[in-house]
Order: sequence, then C-alpha cells, then structure tokens
Amino acid sequence: MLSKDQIAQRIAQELQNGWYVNLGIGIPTLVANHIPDGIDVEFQSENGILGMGPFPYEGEEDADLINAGKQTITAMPGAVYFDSATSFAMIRGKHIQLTVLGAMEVAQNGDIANWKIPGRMVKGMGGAMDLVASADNIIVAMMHTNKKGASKLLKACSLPLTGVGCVTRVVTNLAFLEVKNGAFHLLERAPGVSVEEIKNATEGELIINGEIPEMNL
Amino acid sequence: MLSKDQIAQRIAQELQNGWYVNLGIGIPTLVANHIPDGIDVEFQSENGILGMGPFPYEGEEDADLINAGKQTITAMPGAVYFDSATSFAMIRGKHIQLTVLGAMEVAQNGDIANWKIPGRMVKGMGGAMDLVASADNIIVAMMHTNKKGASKLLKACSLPLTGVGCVTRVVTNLAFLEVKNGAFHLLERAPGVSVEEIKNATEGELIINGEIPEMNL
Amino acid sequence: MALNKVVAGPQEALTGVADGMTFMVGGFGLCGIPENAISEMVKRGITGLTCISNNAGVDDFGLGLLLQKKQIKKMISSYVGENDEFERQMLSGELEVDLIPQGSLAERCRAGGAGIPAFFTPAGYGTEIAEGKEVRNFDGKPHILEMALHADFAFVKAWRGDTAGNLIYKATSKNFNPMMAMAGKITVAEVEELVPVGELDPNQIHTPGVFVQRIFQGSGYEKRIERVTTRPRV
Amino acid sequence: MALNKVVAGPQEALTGVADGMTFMVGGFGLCGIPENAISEMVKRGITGLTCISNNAGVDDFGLGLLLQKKQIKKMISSYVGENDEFERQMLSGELEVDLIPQGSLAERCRAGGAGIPAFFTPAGYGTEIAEGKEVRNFDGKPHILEMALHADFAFVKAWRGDTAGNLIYKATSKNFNPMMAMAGKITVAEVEELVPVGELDPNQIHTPGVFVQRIFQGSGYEKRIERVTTRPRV
Repeated sequence: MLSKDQIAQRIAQELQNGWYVNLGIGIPTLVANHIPDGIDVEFQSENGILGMGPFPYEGEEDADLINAGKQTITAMPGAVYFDSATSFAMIRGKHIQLTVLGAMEVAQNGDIANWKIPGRMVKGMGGAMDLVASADNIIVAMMHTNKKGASKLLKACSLPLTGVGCVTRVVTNLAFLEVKNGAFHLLERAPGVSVEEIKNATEGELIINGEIPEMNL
Repeated sequence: MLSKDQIAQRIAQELQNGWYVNLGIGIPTLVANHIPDGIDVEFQSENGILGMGPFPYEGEEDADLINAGKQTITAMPGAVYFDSATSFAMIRGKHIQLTVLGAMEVAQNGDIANWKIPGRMVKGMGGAMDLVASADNIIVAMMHTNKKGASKLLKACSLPLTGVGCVTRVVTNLAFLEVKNGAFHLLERAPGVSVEEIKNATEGELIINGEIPEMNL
Repeated sequence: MALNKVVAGPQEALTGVADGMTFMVGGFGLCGIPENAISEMVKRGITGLTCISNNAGVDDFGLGLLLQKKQIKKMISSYVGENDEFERQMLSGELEVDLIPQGSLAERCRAGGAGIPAFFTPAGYGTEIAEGKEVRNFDGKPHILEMALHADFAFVKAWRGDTAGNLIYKATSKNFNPMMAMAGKITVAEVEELVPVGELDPNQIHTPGVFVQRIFQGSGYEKRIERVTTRPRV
Repeated sequence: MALNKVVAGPQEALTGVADGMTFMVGGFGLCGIPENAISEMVKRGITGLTCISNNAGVDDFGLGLLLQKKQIKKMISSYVGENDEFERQMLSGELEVDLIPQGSLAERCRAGGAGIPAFFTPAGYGTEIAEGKEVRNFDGKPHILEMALHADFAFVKAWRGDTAGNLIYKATSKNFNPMMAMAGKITVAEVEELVPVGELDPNQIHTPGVFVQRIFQGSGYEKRIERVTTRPRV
C-alpha cells in the first residue's frame, strides 16, 4: 500500500521534461516534492502563477503570493504572474501538459466527480471543471476506496459530475491504472498489494492483461 | 465652407472633459490639434495606445511607437500600451466615449459605408467595423459631396456597409448635422453657407427646424 | 493633460452604491481584495447585494464581513468553502449561491468588459452547470454557451496606481481584479500607493485607466494570509 | 530549473514548416513584425501559405517579401492597403484574401489560444462580413458568431525575452503578437534581447513562456517606419 506521499511519488515518475503541470489541492500538491532528476517542469497555480516554487521560509511569507490552495508560496526564477482569465486561457487552450487532481469517484468511462455531495455543504468547483474539461492528460490521485471501504473506481459515478470522459490515469494507494475503452486497465500494483486485493477494491470493470508488475518507487 | 482643418475644429468643440476618444485616419486625426482650453481628453489609437501625444520631433521617431495610421507618434504622461485584443475590448465594451471617422457615404438611418468600392482594390476595413458597431457616439467627418459633386448624405448607402444605424452626427465642409429618427437634422451651417446650398448638396431627408445658426469657430 | 480619476477615499469612491445592486469584488481568497471598499460597504449597511467574487472571504474578513451583517442576498463564485457563516446562511436558504467554474467566471467577467455578450467553453459540459445552457459541438467536442457578466460597481485592489487610473498589481494579487475592472459600470480602484501620472512605465501597466472611473489611496491594509505555509530552514 | 526554449536562430526555429501550412505573423504595419522569421520563410521558399496577419507588409518588406515570391496563397487580414504587388495578385485572382474586422481578428486569435471555439460580437453585423454567419440578439442588439483562429506556426517579435520564453514587448509593437503567441501550435518568438531566466520581473511579463515553444535572439533588425511623421521644433 502506498502512503499519500508515495502516490505523489509514483505520479511524479510520469513527468516529462518541459511540461507545464497543474497540481490540485491535497495529494497532488505533494507531487512537486518528487520531481525526478534531470526533469525540468514548471508548476502552474490557476490563481495566477507559472513557475511556482516551494513554500517560503518562516518570516518570508508574502500575502500577495499564494497558490490556489491559498497557501503562501515562492516563485522560481523565470516565473510569471498573470490574471485569472489568462490563467484559464492556458488551461482551456491546452497549454498545460498535465493536470493532477483528487477525486471522490472516477468511472470506467473517465467521468470524474470531485466537487459536490448532495445534502452536504457545497464549497464549489473552483477551477476543477475547467481543468478536467480541457486537459488531454489527467491523472487522478486518490485512495482506492473511501472511508467506509467502498470502491471509488466505479462503473458509473453516483455523485454529481465534475467532467465527463476525461480521466486518463489513476494512481491510488493500491494501483496505477489507465482509463480507456470504457474500463480500468491495471498497469502496476503498489508494493505488497496483490491483484486480488485490487480486484476486490474496484467496482468498475478492471482489465488485467498478463503479469502485473509492482511499482518501482 | 470649412477647410478640413475647420471640420476638425468644429468636431473638437464637441469634446467633453474626461472623454476617451478614437480618431480615425484623415480629417479625424486633425481633431487632436483643436482641443478646447480646459478640456482634458485622452486619445486612443487602436493599434495599442491610450494617451497618444503629438508627432515626434525630427530625429526622435521610434519605430516601435506608431498610431493606427502607421505614423510615428509620442506618448503623453499617463499613457499606456496594450495589445490589440485589449484595445478592441475597450472599443467593443463601450469604454471609449467618442469615435470620429471618415466616410464615403452616410445614410439618413445612420448607416455608414467607408471601406469598399466594388470593382476597385479593397484595402480592408481595419478597425472601422468594430468601432462603428460598438460606439454609442459616432461623429463622421467628411466632405458633403464627393469629387463628382454627388451628395454623400444619402437616403440609403449604395456602397457596401461598414455598419448599420450607428452614425449620430456628421460634420462636413457645409454643415453640422444630427442623424436621428431616420433623417438628417441640420444643426449648424458652415460660415457663409446658406441653408439652400446644404439642401442642394443633401440627397437624404433633411430636417430644418427654425433658424439655423452659423458655426462659431 | 491626463485624466484625473482621484477621489478622496472610500466614502467618496462609493458614491451611488445602493441596496440591491450588483458588485464585482476582486481577489482570490483574501489575496488582492479591496479591503477599504468592503469596509465602507459594511459601514454603509447597504443590503440585498449580489456579489460576484471568486470566493466569499472568511468568517471575520473580506466578504465575510458583509455576510455577517446579512448584507449579501446572492453570491456568484467558484469556491466558497472557508466560511462557517456562509454555510449557515446557504443551508438555511437565506443566501442564494450561484457556483460557476473558475475559468468561466473569469472569462465571463472579461467578456462583460470587452463587449462579448456570450462565448462557448467546454467547462462544465455534462455536469449540472450545463443544465439549461445551449450545447454545441466544435471539432467534435461539446461546449456550452456562457453569458457575459456585468456589475453596477466593480471594486478592485492594485499595488500601485496613478491619478489617471492606470494600475499595476503585485504577484498573485492580480487574479480577478483586471477583468472585474473592465466589467464594472463604475470601477473603483484602491491602491497601496497612488502616484502622479508619468511615474508608471506605460509598458508595464496591467489595467489601463480607461477601465477605472475612481481611484483612491487605500489605508490600513491588513493583507491577511489564509494559510501561512512555510518550510523549515535547512 | 526553468524550462529552456532557446534555439540557435531562425533556421532551427522554423524546423517543421512546410508548404500549405497556416501561419500567424505578429505586427501592425511594419511595427513589431518578426523580421527574422519572415526572412527565413523567404529563404526556404515554402509556398501555398495561409498567413494570418493584420497587414500584408509593403512591397519590399515584411510579408511583402513573401508576396513577391508568390509564396502566399491566402491572406487573412484586416487591412492590406500599402502594397502594389498585393493589389496585383489579388485583382488577378492569384491571391485569396479574407478580410476581417480588426477587433474580431484580434479576438479570434485570442479565442484560438484560450480554448474558446466561438464568441459573439457586434462587429460586422449588417455588412457583407456577416454573410453566412449566425446572428443572435443580446440585449436587443444583433451580434454575429465568430470562430477561433489557429495556426500551425505563430511568429512573434518581442523586445526582450528570457530562455523560458517569457516575453516583454515595447510600446505599440505589442499589437497582435501576444494573442498570436497564444494561438500557434508552435510559437516561435524572436527577441531583440535574450536574457537568462530571473532577469525579467515576473510582474512585468506580457506573454508567459507557456505560450512559446521556441525562442531566439534575432539579428539585423531594420525596424522600418512606414510613415515617418514629425512636427517642427518650436
């Protein structure tokens, strides 16, 4: 089983040189801590920065410099600030090569639900709907099951959708999966996790082709 | 009869304090030379400047600083440069209080034709279609008749239109007219020009209400 | 002479605000919010407001101050999740909430300012956001038609501004301010530093003064940070 | 590390250009045009081009150089009137010309870069420009639907740029360059001065590097002036 940090680490292995990347709140944020050697990427935060750097040292926080999670951040050399319309022009216009975000549910057709639970307080979708509607390359980072043990990889989402047919890959505490042709395709197992465990935790159609390797972290 | 410079001068009398103004090529450009005392306005040139100043002194031309007529210009204190999308956001969004432009024909319903003569080389509409489609306050500066002596103030335009029902006022070498309710309303005569002369030079419906004063230049 | 948009302070700047009006309020979270204009709105006790703002502040700051006093009738936002009073009013039905994808919110404000009445975007297609909206395929991909947003007043906050209303924002405090400045019938800009015309490089201005009707030097900025996050010094 | 978009020069920067492609070319008149990229296109002799550019240069400079060699099949522009060779080719039917209102041209480029497939504008309603286009009333006023523009390559020219592709333009040489930079599948930026990352203030960048795939320091800029206009010294 992967820790949240290890989920981020596995996702970071997917980064390619020269990519611009948008990381959502939660596990996705941790991806920035695991950039492989020799890979240069730039992080976008949709509130208006490209070239987001690490959190500032204590005492060096700047109220005018935050990320989309409202955390204080720093800027890397080569960074640039811009307004929200320009920010979503980048996102909608497919200038960002990878979007990593969390989800409550992912369906085998690539649908994602991550913004609303009926009957509960709705906080809003923020930039998630724009991100999932436009990005060609979307990795979801989440636990394989919810707190009650129910699968989050489903035949169909039960919650209100954030976007349709958009998720291309999922990394959970149990597995790395590709979403295509209306099914989850198991690519890798988390260390120490069996195919059987993954099967049992996946409600949606799961395609298992040949021997499934363990992740190499 | 007004000279081209006097047409510009009469139009300049319409300027109000605090206005942003877009001046077209030709006679409209001359308006900037006649700003009345005590009136502060800023000139926009749609290629990307607000706060356009006079032409530079010889030897001080900057190839990177031109107006929409491709002439070298200067910038006033408080000027700002912007891209063409922002420029037309100002125009389309009605942030410019007055547009002055030339015309080949104006119709009594406010239609304007100023970009194309069938059978001749077409140079293009430039920004004129955006300007006339959006501005609430459009003054046309032109000769009352064309080189053949035919009226340019018509019942209906014969040339391909630039915009429909948009012209609010016309200043010619003969007169100052308002365009409303489907007719030209004569407001002022050029010095030494009789109402009769204006009537004869106007093909469109001309409303003459009471005594028509001479312009005060 | 450059135009002069300077007013004495928030009181003069908000001349004409009235119950039931629609307001755009710049900022992302508490970053880049027009603190002085919000305070003045609280002071005036104007009610029945529709506020277009990406967020709704926190309980005791930003738009939260107007929520506390129940001055807001409707919020148009993309994310409103840092505010208990908001939650209470929303669940009780006192507060109307229209949630909009963040990119669509930004673009709808820009469209309002730019004279574009409507545009197509893929954001929200297939979700409840698309309900009742026109859907059209472009290049085989479904998009929905979104309408421009307008406001009676737009309140924006910049870092530096000149007397002609030209504005420069600092870092990520830019966010929604430039588009909202474009879309207000009356745009009120408050700045940390107000300078004479000629002091700002015309090449570096983010919001041209043409979009700003009134400008004043703000005071007493708290510039609160919602989530101070630091890393250890090595 | 910041991303590195630097290529050696125009030759490397234009790798992949081919006959029949669509090109966006920044500039207004001869102001802010990508002189080096245009020269390289002439040198390569690529033909059948569709060029999206506000103007078409003059007879012996700018896009006029490509017209002379009959490399351009179609121009998409708002104003093309400074060019005898253009006129000859247009009247003879050798050259296809699509004239677009200048504001619609700018917004259609931006839309292409911003993932907005179409938008409504009042410009051109009731004229021949509106023929075949959808008309819809908003607030009682008719608007026409305009579509986004895209290009295989966008050539832009900036004043300063850094190795990550961030660009700053000077004065009115900005014009169409920022929107075209957004709308190119491959955007090639040439700059008068190329600097290392960190030298440009992140607050003052006009085109974020994310829109630029290749950047090089240009050379031999003529920066011709179409209409030198001066006033007498008093």
